[in-house]
This record gives sequence, structure tokens and C-alpha cells, in this order.
Amino acid sequence: MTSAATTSILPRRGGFFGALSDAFWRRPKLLLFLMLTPPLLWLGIIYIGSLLALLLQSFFSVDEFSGLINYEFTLATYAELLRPANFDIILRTVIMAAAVTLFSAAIGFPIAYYAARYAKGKWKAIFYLGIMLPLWSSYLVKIYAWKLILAKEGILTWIFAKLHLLWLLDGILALPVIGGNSLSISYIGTFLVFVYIWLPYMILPTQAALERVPGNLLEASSDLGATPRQTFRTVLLPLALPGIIAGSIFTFSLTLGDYIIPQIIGSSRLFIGQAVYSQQGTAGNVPLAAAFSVVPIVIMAIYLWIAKRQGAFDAL
Amino acid sequence: MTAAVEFQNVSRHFGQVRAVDGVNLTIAPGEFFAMLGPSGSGKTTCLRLIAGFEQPTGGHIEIFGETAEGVPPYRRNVNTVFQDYALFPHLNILDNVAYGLMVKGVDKATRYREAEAALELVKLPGYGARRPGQLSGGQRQRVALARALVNKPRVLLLDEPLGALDLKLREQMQEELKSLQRALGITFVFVTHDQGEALSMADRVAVFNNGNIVQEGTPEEIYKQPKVRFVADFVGSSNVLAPDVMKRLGGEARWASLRPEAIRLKPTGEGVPAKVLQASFLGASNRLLVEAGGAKLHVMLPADQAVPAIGSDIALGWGLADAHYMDDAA
Amino acid sequence: MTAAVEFQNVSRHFGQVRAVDGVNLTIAPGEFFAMLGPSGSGKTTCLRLIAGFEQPTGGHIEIFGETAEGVPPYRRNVNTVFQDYALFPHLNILDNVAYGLMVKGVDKATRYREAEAALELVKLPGYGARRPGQLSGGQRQRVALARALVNKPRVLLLDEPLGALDLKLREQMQEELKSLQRALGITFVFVTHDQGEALSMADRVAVFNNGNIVQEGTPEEIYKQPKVRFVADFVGSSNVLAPDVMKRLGGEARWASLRPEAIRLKPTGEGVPAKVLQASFLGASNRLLVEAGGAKLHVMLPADQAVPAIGSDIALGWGLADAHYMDDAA
Amino acid sequence: AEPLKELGKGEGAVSIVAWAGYIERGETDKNYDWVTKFEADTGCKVTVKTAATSDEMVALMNEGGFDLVTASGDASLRLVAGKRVQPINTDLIPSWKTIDERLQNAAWHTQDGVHYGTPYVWGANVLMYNTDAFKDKAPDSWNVVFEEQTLPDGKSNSGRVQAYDGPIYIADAALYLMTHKPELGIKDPYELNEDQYKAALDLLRGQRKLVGRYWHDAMIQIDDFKNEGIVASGSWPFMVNLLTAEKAKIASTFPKEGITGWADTTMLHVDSEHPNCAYMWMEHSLSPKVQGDVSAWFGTVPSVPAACKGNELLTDSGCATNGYEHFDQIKFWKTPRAKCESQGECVPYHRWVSDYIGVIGGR
Amino acid sequence: MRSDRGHRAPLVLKIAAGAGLLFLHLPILLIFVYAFTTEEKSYQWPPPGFTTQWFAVTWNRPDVWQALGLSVQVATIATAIALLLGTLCAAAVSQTKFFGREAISLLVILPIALPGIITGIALRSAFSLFDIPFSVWTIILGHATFCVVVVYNNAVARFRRTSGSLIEASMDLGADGFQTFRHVVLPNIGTALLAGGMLAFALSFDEVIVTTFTGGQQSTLPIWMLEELIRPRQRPVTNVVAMVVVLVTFLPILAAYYLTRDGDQVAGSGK
Ligand SMILES: Nc1ncnc2c1ncn2[C@@H]1O[C@H](COP(=O)(O)OP(=O)(O)OP(=O)(O)O)[C@@H](O)[C@H]1O
Ligand SMILES: Nc1ncnc2c1ncn2[C@@H]1O[C@H](COP(=O)(O)OP(=O)(O)OP(=O)(O)O)[C@@H](O)[C@H]1O
Ligand SMILES: NCCCCNCCCN
Ligand SMILES: [Mg+2]
Ligand SMILES: [Mg+2]
Repeated sequence: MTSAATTSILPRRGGFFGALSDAFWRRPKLLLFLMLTPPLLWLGIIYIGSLLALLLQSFFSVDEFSGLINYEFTLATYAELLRPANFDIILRTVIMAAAVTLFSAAIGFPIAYYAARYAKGKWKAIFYLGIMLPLWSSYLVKIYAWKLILAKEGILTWIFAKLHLLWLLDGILALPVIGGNSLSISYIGTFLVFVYIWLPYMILPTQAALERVPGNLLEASSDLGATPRQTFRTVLLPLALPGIIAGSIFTFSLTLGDYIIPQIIGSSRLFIGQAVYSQQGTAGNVPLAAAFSVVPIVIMAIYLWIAKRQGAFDAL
Repeated sequence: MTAAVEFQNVSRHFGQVRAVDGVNLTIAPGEFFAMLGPSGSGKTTCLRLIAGFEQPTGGHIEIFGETAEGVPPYRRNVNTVFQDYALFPHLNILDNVAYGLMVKGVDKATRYREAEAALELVKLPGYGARRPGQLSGGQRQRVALARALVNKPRVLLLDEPLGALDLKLREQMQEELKSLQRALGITFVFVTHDQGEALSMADRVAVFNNGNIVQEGTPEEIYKQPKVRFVADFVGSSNVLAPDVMKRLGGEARWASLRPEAIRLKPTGEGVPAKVLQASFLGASNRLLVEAGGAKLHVMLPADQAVPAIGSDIALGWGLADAHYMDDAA
Repeated sequence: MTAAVEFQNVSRHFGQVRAVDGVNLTIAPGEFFAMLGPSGSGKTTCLRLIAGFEQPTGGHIEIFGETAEGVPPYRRNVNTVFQDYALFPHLNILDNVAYGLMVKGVDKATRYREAEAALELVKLPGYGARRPGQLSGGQRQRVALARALVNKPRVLLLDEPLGALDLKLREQMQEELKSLQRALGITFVFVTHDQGEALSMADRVAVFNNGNIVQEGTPEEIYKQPKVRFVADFVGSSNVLAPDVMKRLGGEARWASLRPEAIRLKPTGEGVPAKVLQASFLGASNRLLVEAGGAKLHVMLPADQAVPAIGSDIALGWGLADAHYMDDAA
Repeated sequence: AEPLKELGKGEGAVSIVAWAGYIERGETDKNYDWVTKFEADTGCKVTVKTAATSDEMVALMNEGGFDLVTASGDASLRLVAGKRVQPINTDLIPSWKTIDERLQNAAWHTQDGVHYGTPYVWGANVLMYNTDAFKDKAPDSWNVVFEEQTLPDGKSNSGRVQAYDGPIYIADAALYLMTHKPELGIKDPYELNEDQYKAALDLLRGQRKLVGRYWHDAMIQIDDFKNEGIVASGSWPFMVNLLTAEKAKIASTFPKEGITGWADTTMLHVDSEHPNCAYMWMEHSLSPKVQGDVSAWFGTVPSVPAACKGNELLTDSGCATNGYEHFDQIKFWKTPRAKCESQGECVPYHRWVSDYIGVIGGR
Repeated sequence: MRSDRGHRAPLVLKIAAGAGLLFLHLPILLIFVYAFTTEEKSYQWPPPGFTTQWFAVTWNRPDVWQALGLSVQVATIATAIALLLGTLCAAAVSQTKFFGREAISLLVILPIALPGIITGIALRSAFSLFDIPFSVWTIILGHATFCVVVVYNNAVARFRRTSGSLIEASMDLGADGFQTFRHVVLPNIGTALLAGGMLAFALSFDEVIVTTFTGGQQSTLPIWMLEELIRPRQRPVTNVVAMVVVLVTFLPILAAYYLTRDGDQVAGSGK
């Protein structure tokens, strides 16, 4: 601490790493290049390349009888998408995805809100675990648990019977379109299970966004005369929106593509995921499967574009 | 006349922490009232009690004669300018300013007109379409002000509104705030930990320490007649001198404060002998650090007076009245 | 003697932005050098050029006579105290301070001994085991200082190190820094936008504007003889008067600066007639805002002088030498 | 590819695409195991990929990586046409001679006199029903799954019946129409002209209102009969056997309109990596023991008549029970083609595929 | 959060939040219950009897161990790759400005924003195009692709929070690039990487859809479960496995929570 060193420029640290470090410092672009190469190769070449390979297939067609692919450019496969039976599938899936997303947002919000703004200490940890644990429990086993709950002779019927409320259940099942012979083969059932399975994906980003809303904005709103309800609508909700949008990317996209849930809990009416799966696997019609998968790609591209503009990526 | 704000033995405890502890306070209507005190002394909590963000754990609060307890913030005719402005990032400036009117249900045309007028008042006409993120700190501060004023509150609370601004801007805003308050006649309650700011702006100042008010009065009273050592120490850069030092310097054996600008250089041999330790050029004046009577003192020299060399022996003098004796024993 | 730091026509442009634009600068060894200027004027960029975080886009930099270009920061015997301290949050205080020695491969016993010594120097002995998060702002600032000093740099760079501290602490740290620099004899390069800080601490001050140095000199030169209006305006709270105003006030028809404390009250009829607009109590003095010759002027009255009533007519006077005429035409 | 000339050493493995329940190693019931011993004898490790529909089998074979497939008639010719399977050399399969004469040159595995596999077993798509719901009286018509009606237990059949989730089920509707709408002139349920086809689809659209969920997987259908209140459906004897073994109130019947069925062929992939093991499996699959065991397990009829006698599991009455004598009445699955024998122009299979998706989707 | 201090949550909110949590957990309890049922072929409510035999049965089933082994192997390697790629990407994006920076975040998010089935068949068609046979590596390739984003998100958030001046401070104090990475960068993003890595592991460990398309005939644990659930032999075994997985993962989740608690990012956002 007494005397300063005599030189102002120190020698380079010896060895390869010393030289490399200096080189990186002098040419930051080189470092950047080296850092970006592996992920770009992986995601930009392998992944995007695969997607393009898939898209390419959608311009081929399949021989009706032997099921072999005919490698000639055609738009016929896309035309098939518009056939009523196939178009129904698309419509059905998109409506379901939208409904699941809206509902997940609606029931996920209070949980996220409570966890973000009221839960403290031990309760905060409990909420965190409470949201994470379902995420970590097997997706398939959860679906089968629901099959058991929703079956005609399942737990819900049992509970309703015990409560002498079977008339209510029957009333629900008698609803047109969304009802059915039993919950497990109705749209209601499919919807419930979708919501259940994807709900944590909605809660987590919403909670993160809510946690980031500065408390003093809420105070400022209240100070300016807004009732709690007004504060919620005009300040909290708009500021939590990027988080909700981020969550909705998951709920929407996961619903668009899932084929396992509607197959186990559903009425045999296909969803896009099932159509892709069966066209690819069961029917061996890869071109049609590829054309079907363009649908979610396009929808999600639009969705991501909107989300990006809303700043939802930061909330992911 | 009813007081604008009255605290009767008000306390706000957080568990063990006595953030505010038995405060009595009367703020007159139209007054510019400053709360001054070190960090953690309870200033913000007092303000929050007035705004309604906190409920007192003891005592009674009245705002213009009406009981405040149990009244939520959105039903108090009191507005706050937050330290970090708390502008709504998702609304543009005009909507920010019009917010209070919007939630009251004022129609669009009227509220935008009034918001524009408020923006003009704070000298930001035409800024309505911008987002808070596109303004500088000083501009944001003024938007926060306009947003509060548009509601025509009877009391305006300001929590260190100038804390984040740099010196130049701060001085400018001080003057603007002051003249705005005079023009509008609204009661301002202003929290700061900057003594200069409190002294230059306020009609009355309350000095906080440990959740309580240790002295209340006009800036001059606070500055020139500190009741206790804490005030002398905290307000301005007084020399606070212990009884034994005062004795040695020829005064009473009591705690006293002696302002640096009250001390004069005397011809050697005439006054109290001292030794110059350090000298700083402050622009408008020079500040000496000297040793006298076994204590270190600051002495402020007018800019036009020659600065004695460091290490040299000098002599000091001051008026009898300049040594201000204080109450506290410790 | 070789300069500690020398800039020869140094520029640093970021695309269109000329952050630093042709700066020439010589800092002598052992000097306490302050860079003063408004936000965005290029002070930080200059500091970063010295530290090696930026490369000049033009010109040449020497540190103690050695070329600095192309030398990475970790090979420059220069250390920085960052504005936000940049203490490593994952290391305790002792490890923070010992970091520089650790990466140099100094053995554990030695580096901890030296780190302890450095902590003692900044008056924080025994704080080694704490985490940065457990210290107050002022303490953190001192740790950052110790962490830099333990490496025995030849130049210490400080980027607004006191910016985040409150007034009281800031004044205290100013004195501590100053005496430390004197004791160690290291060259300090200090960036601030607080003119008071620059004036009171530095041996020499460079005033920046728009990426360039507009004036360089001792604090007194800068304060009393601003070369251009910008400096007069920015440093201290001078009254900067336009040629026509000066003419009306009885001076030359040139831009001039007139310091508030140089203006005196005169018996009515004797000097320049003026009207009092506003008066602020500043503790050690009172500041008047007056109108005279069609311009607004600040006048500083010593605390012991009576403050004239607002709205009253008064007369002002100043010495001929107090009106400082400046170069710039605009 | 040229058929194998002579049998070599086993490659140590053979992978088979098969219907659920076709290849058992005693995991469900240890009495039913015709794999373990084969593996021990030949050193060929058997891996099985189960498929639920013929389309899935074709897709798996198109994708490759398997040696054998137990293809039904509606898949086998597609596999031949797509060159996914190779002709076999019957000389390398000593038991070929023991095959039921009715099957030796069956159209679904023989083309231009060339054999593309060995017959495995055949069977019928029986009507499975819940004996409680039908008050122990077997329904005698498929109308219980096609037309809305009150069942003997007094409740409607709506929501309590199932249909097969595969396009080939359109043939079941056509078969039903052969009796109930003779004026359509359907001769072969797999060869339908536009009018006949439309009538079949209409029938199925009506059925859609009765069916909550179509059955796709044997095990899931079992579950549905147990937990979802399903009381009647076209099904395989396999499910009937499993359910009755669990003491469920289930029985099956051959309704008067006749019945569709399947005759499966073990076919060899054109790029088989384990042809020797595959030949060994084909030979093994024709042994009376295997034939009898499979038939007992799945409720099928052996392709080797010798298996009908002396098999412990099947018992001597098993072949008769499972329909040995009904061979001629069963309309075996085959792929509908545009050029058809009975009336020249028929609706091809690809339309069956897309239209059936539409029917299930509510179109 | 200051605004809420001392304030009680409204009752409606409490009920809604509580009911929501319950909704998330009752089915999981059911999974536990059916790990103890005596019925083995299909589920039935209420369970006919109680037994603990399935734990022993599960322990002795080699196919469980095989699937578990494959899943652990896949998840471990996929996580390691995701950690590497995600960190590199996050570092590049947050430490420097360059053309196309925005595109990168989109690129990283894409595999999770597009349904898994698309990732799955895209990779599958690429495999068949290039005649790449299915192997552990094809599964890992698929999993790592969508795992990158969780690591990336956690790392980017942490980088954003970690003041850039720390790196400069380190260099200023004489540490070269590598020393700075080892002594400053790594310790500061460590917990974020841990949390991101755990999530990546969880995602991979539970992934069915992508695996279906990239796994060929190999069975990871979820694929094994799917097979078991559709064609049950001993259904409760599946429940035992699911239950054990939940219980075993409980501790790491808790650990991740406490590790990232001080951060702005809870482990899990960005899944
Ligand atoms: N919600 C709370 N829970 C616990 N203690 C609190 C809470 N709010 C404030 N306090 C404590 O009360 C005391 C007074 O806080 P207050 O914010 O009023 O101080 P202040 O004078 O505004 O200080 P500053 O100048 O730092 O803003 C402090 O010790 C603070 O830690
Ligand atoms: N990396 C950069 N890229 C682009 N512009 C930059 C960069 N760094 C600095 N600048 C610009 O250069 C100018 C000078 O910046 P600098 O940080 O040196 O100012 P300063 O004098 O330190 O200001 P302050 O008092 O606000 O810290 C500013 O306009 C700034 O926006
Ligand atoms: N928790 C597992 C649910 C499966 C979700 N997978 C998401 C991957 C999207 N490609
Ligand atoms: Mg405060
Ligand atoms: Mg700066």
C-alpha cells in the first residue's frame, strides 16, 4: 500500500489462454462469432432446416393406394386441408385452444395474483411448490387420472350421486355440442383436461409479470382516486398483460399440437395434433401431415409477432 | 381555522419497528410544510399515513377537520407526487395526467382539456402523446405534479420529488415548485432529507428523528436556534461543540452550535487561537477546517477574503449571540 | 516528467454519436484531476478510454509514457472505482478486496493480509466477512476504493463515486477521499457532474461539453474566469448576462458573468435599481431573485444581513472586476 | 428382391408389427406364451410393435425397420403394391403344406401365383354386448348399433354403443344395408358404387349420434365397457375373452346380417434385416401349438386345421365356436379399389379414409 | 411489495387461489391413491382394496429400470447441451449488440412456442431424409432443441440483472477473459443455470410427444408409461413410478426455489 508499481502496462499472462484472451479482447466480434456458432448451428441449421424439410414435404402428394410419397410439386395437399372434414379439425382445434387459453388465464390469474402479491414467506414457498409440482408430475399419468375422474362410472359421477346432484350432471351433459354421453367423451372433458394440464404454464409467467409491477403504481392509482376495481382494470391488468400473453403462448400452442389428451378424453373427433399424428403415423400420409402442421406454424407465427410487440418475450 | 392536516399522538408500528411514534403535528391550510430527517426517521410513513396507504396503529388523524382513519386513499382529497414519480408506463403522458379524472368518470373531452391545462401549468404543453419512458427525469417529475394537481387536491404530498434530479435541474425545480405552490395556494407537504431544500422552500419545517418530531418551526428557527444537538448537527453544517470545548473557547459549559459563517478571522492574538488543517474552495466561499480548543471546527470565509495557508496559525472570533446553546444533556 | 495520462486528439465515436471528439488532455502524476460536465458530455467515455474499456476511434493515448491502444484493461496498471461500486455480490468483502491479487496469483496469506490493510486504510477493519449487500452505500463505496487501491495502481479512476450517497455522507467522503489521495500520492481522475464537488476537491478541473473540453484549469480559474458562457452557466450559479443587459447595467456590451455573492445592496439611489422577486433562506445565506436592467439576477446576501421585502425596490452594486467578460460571441 | 434360396443361421433377432394379443410371451397370462420357447430354440429375440389399425401397419411398414407384419386383407395388397413386402419361398417353410386349403391361395396374399406371406389366423368382428343390458338375450341384428332403439333394459342405446375407429368399418355398414336395403344392390361390402357408398355413409352419420367415442384400441374398448357404460359394439373375440375372463357380464354373437372379418398374413418386409429368423418365425407360427394358442387367446380360427384338435387352451370345440364353419359367410377385410370385380367402378379406399374422418367429425 | 404490506387479500381472491391450487392437486393425489389399489387391470372408483405390493413389483420390473435409465440418460445429456447452447446464446445476446440479436431470441423460443408434434415430425422427416437411424442421440437432439429456451431465459434474466460493470470491474482488477468467466460470470449466473437446468431436465424427463417421433422403438419413461396405460398389465405400477418421480423431484424444486428466490426470475417462468 505504500509505493505504486513502476510500470503502467503489465506483461501479458503467459500461455495459450493469455494470448487468446487478448485476441478476444481486441476482436470482440471473433468471440461473439465463436459464442453464437454452436447455438446457431443447432437451432438455425438443424432445427430450422428440419422445419423447412417438413414444409417441403407438404408440396408433395401421396399415392392413394400404396401410401408411398410421390415427389412432385403440387398444391393438392393444401387443397385437401380445405375439405370440410379437415377444415372442421382446424376450426375445432383453434376454438378449443382459444377457449383453453382464456379459461386458463381466468383461473390462473387469481393464483398468480395471490402468489405474487399476497403470499409471503412460507406461503410463498407453498404456492411455488404448488404450481411447480404438477408441472413435474407425469403428464400421462395425470391425464389417466382425469379419465378416471370423468368416466361415466368415475369419481365425479360418484360424487354427484352422493350429493344427489346427478340431475345437475345430466343437465350439463345434455348441453348441445359440448355435452355428451359422459364427461370423458365430451368437449367439456377434453377442455377441462387441457386446462388442467397447461394451467401451470399460464400461472408462472403471469406471476412473474405481476411480481414485476411496481407497487407504487397501484398506490398512485389509488391515490388518484381509483377504486381497487378500477386499479385492477386500468393498471394491474394492462401491466400484467405481457405475462399473460407469454403464458398464452404455451397454452395455445400446446393445445394446438397435443394429440394425446383428445385421444384419451374426447369424442373421437380429431384435433390438429391427432390429424398430424394419424396422417403421419397411422395413415402414412406425410405430405398431408406436413400441410396440417403448417397450420399451427402459421398461427403461432402470428401469435409470436403480436406477443413480441406486446413485449411478452421478456416475460416468458 | 381548521388545520389542513392534524396528527394527534399518531403512531405506526411495524411489529417491533416504531416507524412513527406518537407524533403531534398541525399543518395549516396553504402552508408549504417540509419534513426533514435522516433515512429511516419516519418521514415517508407520515406521508403515507396522510395519503391513506398506511393506517395508524395509535392516535388520530384529521384532514381538514374530518377523521381520516378508515378512509381509503381513493376517497381522500389528497394527492401524492411519488419519489420515483410512479407514472403509468402503459399510458401516454396525457392519459397519465387525465387518469384521476378518468376514474372519476369525467368525460373524455373535459378530462383531456383539463389535462392539457395541467401540462401547460407545469410547462409541458404538447407532450401529451409521449410515453413516460421518453421523458427526462425533470420532465417526468413535472408530469407527476400535473397528474396530482389536475385533481385539485386540498393537500399535495411530495416524497423527495427532487431526489433523483441533478443539482442544476433540482435548483430550477425548487423555484418552480415554490412559485406553483404560491400561485395555487394548495397545502404542500414536502419530504426531503436535503436540509438546503427544506430551508429554502418551506414555510415551516419539522425535523424527524427515530419516528418522532424533534423540532418544528420556520426555517430560520430551525437553522439558527436548534433546540437539540441532533438538529444542529443535521441541519446545515454547524459546528456542534461539547461543553468542555465551549468552556475552553470562553463560553458557557453547555452544548452549543456555532455556524461556520458566523466565525470570523481576527488579527492574531486577538481572538481564539486556531490552526488551519484544510481549505476547500467552494466557489462562492472557502471552507477552512481548523483546530481550536481541542476540537475541529469549520469556518466559512467569504469568497473575497484571502485564504490562510494550511498549517498556519490564525485567530478566530464570533459574536456572543452566535453561539447558540442547546437543551439536551447528553 | 512524463504525464500520468496523455490524450492526443483522442476521439471515440459510436456511429453518429461523437461521445469524445478530439480531446487533448494532460494529467500530471499525483494530481487530483476532476472531469466536470453535464450528462452525456463524454466524461465517462474518457474515463473508459483510460481504463481500456473503450478503444479510441482516433488519436493516441499514453499512460505514463506508454502507448495504451491495444492493451486490454487487465494489463493496465490503472484501477477504477465504479459509480455503482460493482462489488462482486458472490464474494465477501475480504475476497472482493483481495480479488485483484487473487487473479494475479498472489498466495492466500499475503493477499488477505494486504486486503485487510487496505480495509483498514478506508476505515473498515473487521468488515471482511460481510457481504456487499450488508453494507451501507458509503461503506460499499469505501470497499470499492480499497479493492482498487490494493492493486497499487498508478492511476485511480473514479466515476461519480459519490453520486449515490446522501448529502451528509457525501461531504464526509469528499474529505476522506481528498486526504487519502494526499497520503498515497496516486493520480486521481475523478468524474462528477456536481460542480461543488469538483471545485472543492480537485487540483485541476476540465469542463466537458459535447464530447470536448471547453475549459481546463484550477478550480478558481474555472469559477472566477470562465472563458465561455457555458462554463459560467454550468459552474456555480453565476448570473450570465447578455451584452444588452450589461450595457443597461452600465458595463461593456459583451457577455459577462456576475457571481451572486459579488453583488451588494446599496443605499437606494446609489447603484443599479432593482426589484425583489423572491427570497430563499439558504441557512448560511439568503438568496434573492431580483429584476434589474430587464434581466433576472440572483443575489446572495450574507446570513447576517437583513432580507428586503418581496416586491420592494432596492439598489445593487458590484466591483468593476467582478463583472467577468467572456469570449464567446453567441 | 429375390426370395431367400435357403435357410441360414438366425440373426439373433426378429421384429414384428402385430395386432394386440397376437404375439404373447406370457406377460398377461403366463399360460399364453408362444415366444419364450421360440427365442430359446432359435436364438432369435422377438420384439413386437403393436398396431391398432391396418393403416397404422401399412405406415409402419412403409417407414421400415421391421421384419414381419401380421397384415389383414385390407393392408396386405397395399403392401404388395407398395413393394414393402417380398415374395416368400414356401419351400423354406415345411408347414406350408399343413395350411387350410381354403387359405393356401387366398387372394389377400397371393398375386399372380406368388405368395407374399404365410397365413396366420382369421376371425370375425363379432357383436359384443352386455348381458345385463340385453337381459341375457343375445341381440340378433346389428341394428342395436346402427339404429336408435330402446334396449331390453329399458334405456335407449344412444351413447351406449361403439363403432370401430377405422375406415374399413364402412364395410360393416354396407353389410348391414345388404340385408336392410336390398334395392341398393350391394354384392360385396368392399365394392361400393357411389350410391351404395353414400347410403353406407348416411347410415354411419346416423350412427354418429349414438356413438360417444369410437373404439380404436382393444384395451381402451375393454375399459369403455367397464367404466363408460358401453353395452354393445362390433368387437374382436379377443376383448370378449378378456372381459369374460374378468367375469364381466359380457357375451358375443353373430348377428343375422352376417359379419365382417379378417384373415391375417405374416408378411416379410422387403428390406428385412433378419430374414432367417423371420422364416423361422413363419414356420413357428404355423405349428399347431401356436395356432391353437393364438386362437384360444384372441378368439380366432387357426389357419392350420390340425390345431383344432388336441390344443389344451383352445379345446376341441374352440374352432367351431370361433367360426371355423362360417368361413364362407365372413366378409373378409380387403382394400376397396377403384376397379372392382362386381361392378367395374367403385369408390376407392382413400375416399373411405377421408370420408370416415368426416363422419366421425360430424360431417 | 410495498402496496400490499399489511393488507389482507380479499376473501374472494383467497378462495379463487385456494380452489385453483386444489384443482391442480387433487388429480395428483388420485395418482397416489391408485398406487395402492388392489385392482390391476383397470381403474375403478372407489378402489376395491389397499396394498403396497406394487412398490415391490415395480422394483422388480426390469422394463421400468430400462426406461428410467434411458430417460435419465437422455435428460442428462439434453440438459447439458441445453446448458451449453443456452448460456452461449444468452451471453452473446446480453453482452453485446449485433445485427440479428432480436432474431435469436425468436429462434430460441420457436421450438417451445411451436407444438411439440411439429418439432417431432420435422426432426423425424429430417432423420429419414438423411437416413439417420433412430438412437439415443436422435431423442437427445429433439429434447435439447426445446430445452435450450428454458436455460436461455433464466440465463438472460440473470445476465440482465447482473450489472455489466462486474465484468469490467474484474478486468479492471487484472483478470483476463477466462479468469473473469471463472471467477465472476460463472458464480453469478450459477444459480440461474441450475434452475434453468432443472427445468430443462424436467421438460425432457416428461416429454412424450417429441420422443414419439424421434425415438423409434426406444422407450423412455413416458413412452413406457403410455404403452403401459394403453395396454395395461399392472396399472398401479405406472402410478407407483409417477408417484416416486413426484416425490423424488420435490427436493430439487424446493432447492431451486431458494436458490433463485432473490432473483427476479422464479425458476419456472419461461418453461
Ligand atoms: N412495511 C414496513 N414494515 C416494516 N418496517 C417498515 C415498513 N415501512 C417502514 N418501515 C420502517 O420504518 C422506519 C421508518 O421508515 P420511513 O420509510 O418512514 O423512513 P424515511 O424517513 O422515509 O426514510 P428515507 O429517507 O430512507 O426514505 C424505517 O426503519 C423502516 O425500515
Ligand atoms: N456504447 C455506446 N454506444 C452509443 N453511444 C454511446 C455509448 N456510450 C456512450 N454513448 C454516448 O456518448 C455520449 C457521452 O456519453 P458518456 O457516458 O461519456 O457521458 P457522461 O458525460 O459520462 O454523462 P453522464 O453524466 O450522464 O454519465 C452520450 O451521448 C452517450 O449516449
Ligand atoms: N410437462 C410435460 C408436458 C409436455 C410439454 N412439452 C412441451 C414441449 C414443447 N415442444
Ligand atoms: Mg422515505
Ligand atoms: Mg457518466
